[in-house]
Amino acid sequence: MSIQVKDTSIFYGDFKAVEDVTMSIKPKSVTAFIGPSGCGKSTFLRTLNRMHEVIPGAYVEGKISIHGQDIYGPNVDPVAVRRKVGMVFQRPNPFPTMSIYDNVLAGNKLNSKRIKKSEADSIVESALRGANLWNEVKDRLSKPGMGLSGGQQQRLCIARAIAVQPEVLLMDEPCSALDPISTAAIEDLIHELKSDYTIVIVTHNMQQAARVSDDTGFFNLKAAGQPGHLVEFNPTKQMFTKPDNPDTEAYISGRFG
Amino acid sequence: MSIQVKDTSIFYGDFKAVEDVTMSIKPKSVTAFIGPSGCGKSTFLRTLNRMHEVIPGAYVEGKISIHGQDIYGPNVDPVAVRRKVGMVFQRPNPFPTMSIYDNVLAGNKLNSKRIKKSEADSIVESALRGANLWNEVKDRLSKPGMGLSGGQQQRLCIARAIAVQPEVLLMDEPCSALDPISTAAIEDLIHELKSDYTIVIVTHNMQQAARVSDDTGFFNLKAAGQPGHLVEFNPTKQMFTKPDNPDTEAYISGRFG
Amino acid sequence: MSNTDLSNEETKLSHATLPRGAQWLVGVAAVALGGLALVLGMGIVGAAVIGLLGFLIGYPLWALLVENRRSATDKLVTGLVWTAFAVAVIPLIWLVYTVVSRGAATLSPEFLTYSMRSVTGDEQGGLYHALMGTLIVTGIAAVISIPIGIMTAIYLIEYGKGNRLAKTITFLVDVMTGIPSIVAGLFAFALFTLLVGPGTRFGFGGGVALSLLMIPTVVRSTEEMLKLVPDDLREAAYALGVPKWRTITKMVLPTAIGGIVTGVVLSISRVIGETAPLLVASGFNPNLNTSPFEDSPMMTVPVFIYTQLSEATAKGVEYAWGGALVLFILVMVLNLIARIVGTIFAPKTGR
Amino acid sequence: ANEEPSGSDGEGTLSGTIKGGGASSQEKGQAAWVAGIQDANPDLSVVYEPVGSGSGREGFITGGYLFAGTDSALNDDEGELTKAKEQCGADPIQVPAYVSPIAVVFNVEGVDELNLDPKTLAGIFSGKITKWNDPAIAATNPDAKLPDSAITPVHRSDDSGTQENFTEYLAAAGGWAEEPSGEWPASIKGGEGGDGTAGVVTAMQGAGYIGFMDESAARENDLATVKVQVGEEFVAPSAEAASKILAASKSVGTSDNDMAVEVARTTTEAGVYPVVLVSYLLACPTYENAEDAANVKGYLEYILSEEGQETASEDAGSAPLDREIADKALELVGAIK
Amino acid sequence: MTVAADPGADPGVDTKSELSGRGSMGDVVFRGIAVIAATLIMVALAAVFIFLGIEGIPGFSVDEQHYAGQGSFLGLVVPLLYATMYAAVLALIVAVPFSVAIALFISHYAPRRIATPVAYVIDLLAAVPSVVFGLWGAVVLGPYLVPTHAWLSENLAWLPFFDGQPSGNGRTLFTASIVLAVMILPIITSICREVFAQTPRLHEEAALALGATRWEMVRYAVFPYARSGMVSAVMLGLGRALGETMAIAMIVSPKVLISLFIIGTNNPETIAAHIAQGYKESTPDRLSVLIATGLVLFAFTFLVNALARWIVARGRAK
Ligand SMILES: Nc1ncnc2c1ncn2[C@@H]1O[C@H](COP(=O)(O)OP(=O)(O)OP(=O)(O)O)[C@@H](O)[C@H]1O
Ligand SMILES: Nc1ncnc2c1ncn2[C@@H]1O[C@H](COP(=O)(O)OP(=O)(O)OP(=O)(O)O)[C@@H](O)[C@H]1O
Ligand SMILES: [Mg+2]
Ligand SMILES: [Mg+2]
Ligand SMILES: O=P([O-])([O-])[O-]
Repeated sequence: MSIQVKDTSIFYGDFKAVEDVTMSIKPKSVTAFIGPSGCGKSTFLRTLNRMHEVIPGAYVEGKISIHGQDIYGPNVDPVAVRRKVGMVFQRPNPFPTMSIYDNVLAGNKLNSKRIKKSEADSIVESALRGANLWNEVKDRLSKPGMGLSGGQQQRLCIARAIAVQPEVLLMDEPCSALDPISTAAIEDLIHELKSDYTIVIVTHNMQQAARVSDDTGFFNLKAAGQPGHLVEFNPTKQMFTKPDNPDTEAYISGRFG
Repeated sequence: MSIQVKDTSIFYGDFKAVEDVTMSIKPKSVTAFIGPSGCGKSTFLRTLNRMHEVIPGAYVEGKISIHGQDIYGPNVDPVAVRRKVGMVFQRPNPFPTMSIYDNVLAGNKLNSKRIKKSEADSIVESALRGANLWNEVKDRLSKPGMGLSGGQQQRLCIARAIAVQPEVLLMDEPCSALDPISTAAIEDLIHELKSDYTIVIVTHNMQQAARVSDDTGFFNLKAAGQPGHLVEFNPTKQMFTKPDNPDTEAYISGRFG
Repeated sequence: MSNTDLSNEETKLSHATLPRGAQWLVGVAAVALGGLALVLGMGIVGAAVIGLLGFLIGYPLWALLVENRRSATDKLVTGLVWTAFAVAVIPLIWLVYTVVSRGAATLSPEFLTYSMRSVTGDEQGGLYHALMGTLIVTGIAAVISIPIGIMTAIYLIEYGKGNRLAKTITFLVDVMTGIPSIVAGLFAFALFTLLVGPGTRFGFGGGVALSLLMIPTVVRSTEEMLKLVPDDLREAAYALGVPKWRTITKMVLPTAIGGIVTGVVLSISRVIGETAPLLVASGFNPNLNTSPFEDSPMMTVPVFIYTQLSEATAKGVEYAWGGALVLFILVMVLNLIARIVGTIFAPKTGR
Repeated sequence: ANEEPSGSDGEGTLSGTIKGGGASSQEKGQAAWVAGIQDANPDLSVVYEPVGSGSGREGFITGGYLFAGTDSALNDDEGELTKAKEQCGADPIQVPAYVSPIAVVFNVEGVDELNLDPKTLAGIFSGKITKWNDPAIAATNPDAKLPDSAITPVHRSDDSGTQENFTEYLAAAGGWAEEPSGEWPASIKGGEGGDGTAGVVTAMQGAGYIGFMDESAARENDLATVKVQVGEEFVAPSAEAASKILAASKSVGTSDNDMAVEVARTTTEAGVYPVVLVSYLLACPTYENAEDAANVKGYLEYILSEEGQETASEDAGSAPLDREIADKALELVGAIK
Repeated sequence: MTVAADPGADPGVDTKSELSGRGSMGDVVFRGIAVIAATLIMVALAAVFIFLGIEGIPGFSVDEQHYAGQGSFLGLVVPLLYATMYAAVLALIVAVPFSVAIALFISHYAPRRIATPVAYVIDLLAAVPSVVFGLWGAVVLGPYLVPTHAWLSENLAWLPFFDGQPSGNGRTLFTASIVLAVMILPIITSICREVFAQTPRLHEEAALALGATRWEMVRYAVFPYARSGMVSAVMLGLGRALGETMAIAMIVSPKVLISLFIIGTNNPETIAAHIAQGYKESTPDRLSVLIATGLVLFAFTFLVNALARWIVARGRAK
């Protein structure tokens, strides 16, 4: 599922948060977005599955198409878009009324899909294994998801997102609440997943971007209160060795400053 | 303010979350806690300013003393403890109804010493500068704190905590929602602060621990469901080069695996 | 020690504190003060007030002298909160006690299974007909109000956020809470006078009148509960490709269900004891009538209580207290059910 | 459990349901009559809604009620009589059915008995006499230890037939400037209002209070009652003393079917108690539905019968109708078809 | 990845058709139902207004005799409205501080073992029928407060509320406003309690970690968060207090007048009580006057709500 973004600007009411982004995200690859806080990485990511529009007053200008189809086109159902384009959020948000088991199956359960018990069990197990959480929770699958620690909760959310097998997976700093072991597991998982899925990840950890991504986009702010914009979008290798833009280099080297 | 912890175990009701920790935290230094998710780092940190006890059913066994005074002693006012031992949380939590300005001053206002406007302004400015947020928000100090991005919110919380000039500062993964530039600024700030304050920080980023801390404690879980415990507590240099415990080495090198 | 300008005194964690059990000491002193006032002839209420004031002022004052101003404020508020609770609980307990003790004497199998049909003088009668009527009328009100109320709240929170219609409706709902109950009754009465015929007083009319009073309560409480469901949960569901209506029915409502059920029960409680509108809209009948749509008055427990009282006889008063107790028990059972439902569906935080 | 008619031994043949309503003053009497007729006719249900005289007349005029009870006779002041005529297709039947003594009750510390003349009563209730030891009161109570405390007269705050009859009495007695009415005159300062008879009963808990209510209610609540001056003597309220009043009253009916009377409030006849409430029944001479006609006729005949009047007297403390008047009423009612 | 197949994930399916909107039917229907429900409220309210208008407007100008001796509609409704407001305000003054305190007690101060049953009892009280409150107020509380009435008139007569001859049986606005306060207390308490309990832990902890005492935590984290909920709770209580009929009718000895005096035998009469007392024996003209007063009360709550809304909105804008 390739994603084409053309001349896209994003607004919160009158406030233009992101300006004029054009990029082409390759299918079955990992694309990372980096940039300083407040530059609109999350905002941009959310437009890729039309999650942006649940915020009142927010809207998008420009064209975003997935696999050649304009996802903001007139006949497009945002729900269908989101089913194809899954998402993991910055802050873990398991459903408080559900057990761990049900949380993993939430995508199916909330849509009232009938699944056989055995099939459900296997979906839960493989998703939890994928999120490197299986061993910790296998004995308390029926306990509430909110009872886990922060890191455990985030891994549960990742399991929940991959359990519905989207074709694109958006991740907004998915590891920011994870310890290194879980982080490494997720990174491994991302490597595995990319053979089937297109993955877009926002991260503030440049090493992570360097480790997991094929392409990297660097967003920046000209000044506070100005909209964020895409400074450079290039293969990760090139980005981290000889970036086109001096700002990119400054930012990346600033990491180690 | 040195902190002495002796044979301390921490409970949530019947569940023992952390077992038998003994350590000595040096004054005017930075101490980092690392360890896998769920091993009780946050739990232990919260016992150092008696924030633990706001959770119903939670209690502590053992002895924790700051500068020789048992903070769980009979005459000790938890409010006094918390005023001396400030805290920054994992998830940003600015007061939703307050402006940015009022958020920074929240702690000072509690002591309701009348603060002169000019003095208040200078407290706000220096705290926000310290948190590397001043430039971004100086034009909208009267806007609500919730309107900021996640990273900006967290920096606001750090500003709020340092505005009251505590003597010990506890930070629970304070940078997990921050971009590298802000992170670097906070790390610099920690370096500055340690000349005045005793700082204890939980981090999942081992490089961060290596960069900022003088001593490091490594917590681990024997198995899921078991209480967490302190595996090793040593000067950071030693910890990252020749740790006493093979588990520590495995964990630390796992970071790069 | 830090080189900040904090004085040594401030750095100490264990500043001087009140001795352990200080509140008890002050309490004893306050009781003694009250006793003194009693001896001086202030009367029991005056003495209690003096004692209470003594505690409310003495405890924080001591804290102010020994500890500091903030601690004193905290203690003052704590004292006020406890006192407010204690003072407010007095009439409540008094009322409950009166209802239970006076009602219990009347409660008997006959009282619960007899109607007032052909009952005169000292003959045994009962409120069976009124109990049935109350269940039916309140049931009708609930059947009308709960769906409308909950769906309206859903519209306001999930769909209407901030638009003109939603603002208007929120406002109208507030206005609706201000409909005097007797006016609701007059409205239903006049409505069915037009639709059915003059002087129509029947169960359904009472149900309509009550639903007018119940809907705003349901809307408001449901609204508050829906507001408390964090947006990031909704986003998590949307991100799983769940349509909005399923997100609402399967995630938002279950998350809020505990509070919603409590709100609904509270709103039933609020109308189940309404007298004036029922007097006007569903009327008075000593006989059992279980057909709410038939043009014939239907007795309800509050109206039963009222008519028994207006008899101004010893028996009437006795029956009135009996009716009050029955209503009380009814609501208690309802509350119990709500509580059980609430705990079953409440978010399992596990923390 | 008492809903099933099986237990009763009645062999009457009336069946179906009739609904009437009106004066709340008749409520207890109606309860007694309803019980009586239902016992005799197990398949009959009679409903009387005590919604007030005005609503009763309104319901009767619009056909909502087959019969009605009213404290003030139907007249044409507001066109009600004409409308009732239209509804019935003929002059409506109006008969006195319920006569009840109104007791003046008092609560004064240390005083068990009180004799008052009508003028003094009017003075008290109009707020002109304000102390219990007023000479006007002392004059008729030479032996009583009257305190020097304020008098609080209690009236009805709702619109009431009892009140209308009581103020008629005060007005007839003189010393009462207001128009007799069911609503208490707004121009009178002071005093206290109570909602319904029950409201007056609770108000009477206060020391120094004086009020009025149905005699049966006064008896039920053990309230001390005033003896009212009639001629030279002081008469206590009682059913016997009250039942004599109708015979002494003059008829003011507007048609042959109308037996409305003007009560002789100023009578000086011995043993008559003039503070009474007289309440009427309204019915049509003909009904479209034969079953309704039979039921209304049967019910009203029962009410006016000696047995019916006796039952009400026992259960509600009313005064049985003078038989002569009752027989005349029975004649009218007997013609219902 | 080889997790069990999700039917939607089939790579062979044409994506075009998958993204286009067909699943939105449920949303349209559900939204439609919600809109209809919301609109129904408007319809119901409009119906009440229209009914009150049709039946009540003639009552503005009928024969003088139907205005309970006050001569004109205004002469009647102004004192009634005054009394309605006065009684409701008195009740709120008593009830709101207590309600908030009890709600706080339950959510933040009491040990759980006490809080749960207390919450339960308070909820139960919302269910006590107003006739029982009326009965209790008139028979039990009123007489009990007679000495209080006497004390107030002796010692606090310099306040206009207590300046006059006290009632001998406690059937006064003073007693009634206490009863009214007890009646609305459960409503306000239970809503406040819910919103207090929902204060995010994060905010409470933020305050505590800054060294706040419990009260400061409540002021900083709980109250600001709960403000709009508290306002709506108070509005609900006010609504009930304004419209309460039976309890006031049974307790108070009323008179159509404007006065601040609340412990005597002549107390200002409220609209609802006036309707209840006049309704029982009403003629059509009198009834339309009563309904017209109901219309005025209704219009008045409209204004009060608009005002409250405006105040809240202004507070928020700051
Ligand atoms: N709901 C919103 N309404 C209005 N403005 C918003 C909203 N969310 C974010 N913004 C603003 O949009 C800009 C971009 O925010 P965004 O959260 O996308 O940044 P980010 O790059 O994800 O930052 P971080 O690394 O801190 O998460 C910021 O200036 C922020 O204040
Ligand atoms: N409020 C609570 N009640 C009961 N158990 C809790 C509570 N908070 C945490 N725990 C449990 O205590 C253990 C330690 O949790 P803690 O949050 O301290 O871990 P952590 O090391 O901070 O993890 P992370 O890196 O994910 O933040 C976990 O098993 C967690 O499930
Ligand atoms: Mg972001
Ligand atoms: Mg943690
Ligand atoms: O019986 P009343 O007409 O006086 O209520």
